[in-house]
Amino acid sequence: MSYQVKIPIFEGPMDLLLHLLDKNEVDIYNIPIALITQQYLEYIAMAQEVDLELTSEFLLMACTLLSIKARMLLPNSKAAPEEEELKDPRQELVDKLLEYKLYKEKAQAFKELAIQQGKIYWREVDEARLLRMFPLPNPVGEISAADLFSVYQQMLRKIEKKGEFFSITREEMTIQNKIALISRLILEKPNGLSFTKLLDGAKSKSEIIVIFLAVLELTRQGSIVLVQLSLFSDIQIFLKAPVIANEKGAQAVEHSVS
Amino acid sequence: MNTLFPDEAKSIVEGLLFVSNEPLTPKVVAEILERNIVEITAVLKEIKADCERYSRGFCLSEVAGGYLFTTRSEHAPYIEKLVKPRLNTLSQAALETLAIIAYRQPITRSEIDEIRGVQSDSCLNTILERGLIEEAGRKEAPGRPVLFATTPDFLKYFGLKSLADLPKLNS
Amino acid sequence: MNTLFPDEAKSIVEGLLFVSNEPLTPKVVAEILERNIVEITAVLKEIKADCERYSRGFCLSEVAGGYLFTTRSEHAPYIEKLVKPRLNTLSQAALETLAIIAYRQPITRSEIDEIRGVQSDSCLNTILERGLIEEAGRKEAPGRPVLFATTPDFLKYFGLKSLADLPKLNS
Repeated sequence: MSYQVKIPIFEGPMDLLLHLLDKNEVDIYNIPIALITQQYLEYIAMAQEVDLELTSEFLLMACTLLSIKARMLLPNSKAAPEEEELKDPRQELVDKLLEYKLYKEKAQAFKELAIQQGKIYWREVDEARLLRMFPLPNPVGEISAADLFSVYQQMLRKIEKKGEFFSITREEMTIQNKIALISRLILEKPNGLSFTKLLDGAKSKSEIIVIFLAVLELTRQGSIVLVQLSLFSDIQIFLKAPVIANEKGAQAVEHSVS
Repeated sequence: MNTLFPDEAKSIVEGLLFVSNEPLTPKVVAEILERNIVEITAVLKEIKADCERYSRGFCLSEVAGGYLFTTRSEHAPYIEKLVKPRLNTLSQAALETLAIIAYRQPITRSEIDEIRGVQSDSCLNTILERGLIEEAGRKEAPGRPVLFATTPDFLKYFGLKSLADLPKLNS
Repeated sequence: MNTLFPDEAKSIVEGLLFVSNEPLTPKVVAEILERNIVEITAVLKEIKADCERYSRGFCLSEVAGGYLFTTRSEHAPYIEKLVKPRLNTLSQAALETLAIIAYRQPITRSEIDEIRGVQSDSCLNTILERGLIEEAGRKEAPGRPVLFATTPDFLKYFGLKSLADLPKLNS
């Protein structure tokens, strides 16, 4: 499917939030949380509509915004004015946004420096000519075959590490991939897949949220049923209808990650 | 060697700068000429002034703690007809990551992620591979995470004399 | 471009000579500046005279029909002190490139780049110039890329009888 809709791409949730604050010309110290949350969620919905899968951090921030909004709605009747200010549920977010904004601006300053410096060239020293002027008995000096070997080993290790990193971000951290994973596991467990066990494998808070959202999405699609036999007992997941795994979504992610 | 005339010293220093593609520190030059650093620094300043006075085709830039002959930015359109233009291909994300490291070094990956609100692994790899940052020991914290710091090439890339020369943070 | 003042033209030509490692012909310079060869030759002669008049650290030599900035032979003892330590070792990047070639030979440039994650052109030049590697035919693949392998001198410098003597993985 080729959507021609162009939506802006953001570096992350902080970048998106700063854009929204800027667009609405609002004071960062007094964020209209309801408005910003609404626009934030609209962006996410729009991104999903054009198959632009967002990283889990965007969803984590959506949860944070909703939670701040909820806390803002609670009446804080007894709090004294000074405490009230201390207890502003937005404070932590504001601090983080201010810090991020600072470095984002510095990144811009660096970009300008790099452009300036990019117009400056230095001599590439002609090593061959120097070697002809000052011939050496051994141009590798003190370097031994053992050094060569250890450098080679280090490189092989680095490549392995990089491989691990890609497998984590590419395969595990998107809702579409979690849907695919759950639908595979559920076929293996016709008698019910334990929700707790499903979360056990998660390596980070973000991953738990992505799994959770994947389960919600499958429920919404009517593909699975959640059953809890008694209060506080484990939730079991059962297959209800064939899972509609959106392959396109999964592919879009690979592009956005790399 | 202690009988060098001032002009002779200047000529030799120019020759040394000419065969160096990394910034030369006054200390290294002083050792080679067997003179003291104060004298050598004066000679370097004079060469720098000469380049301006005679509007030479190159200037002496103070970068990454040393001195380096470089072309003039206003000549870039001509120079680029002769040499392959350098590309400034750092992404916004890589620049953000680099800015955080520059001002907060040494810093761990998770501290960077915390500030940016997203994972920075691939940006970190990019700038590590370009030699703009390097590992700088480990933090005395659970898991002993790797600390990152900027390199002299970082200063050269952005044309900075030293870290004290970074654009000021007005927080 | 035809409104360049004489001093400006001189400065630009100096800049071009400065970044060039090959002799520059008046023709090439004339094309870059969009001026005629006679004018440019006069500018080159003037730069050459300047180098002598101000006893600069380098001079403009006429070689192979072109002009090239070169160091002064009387400065050789000082230049040697600066460059010997540099020539007598390999940078980390060059060492990495050499290690890959030693263990994976024969190998193409793009295969090396793939392993290192960065372009290796300048490292390849360094170790080629030092006689540590050489071209070893072409790979039967699209574009028929050049293959690189280590030289007999490589074995000599590292004190190895044959490639089989290289330290092995899991040994």
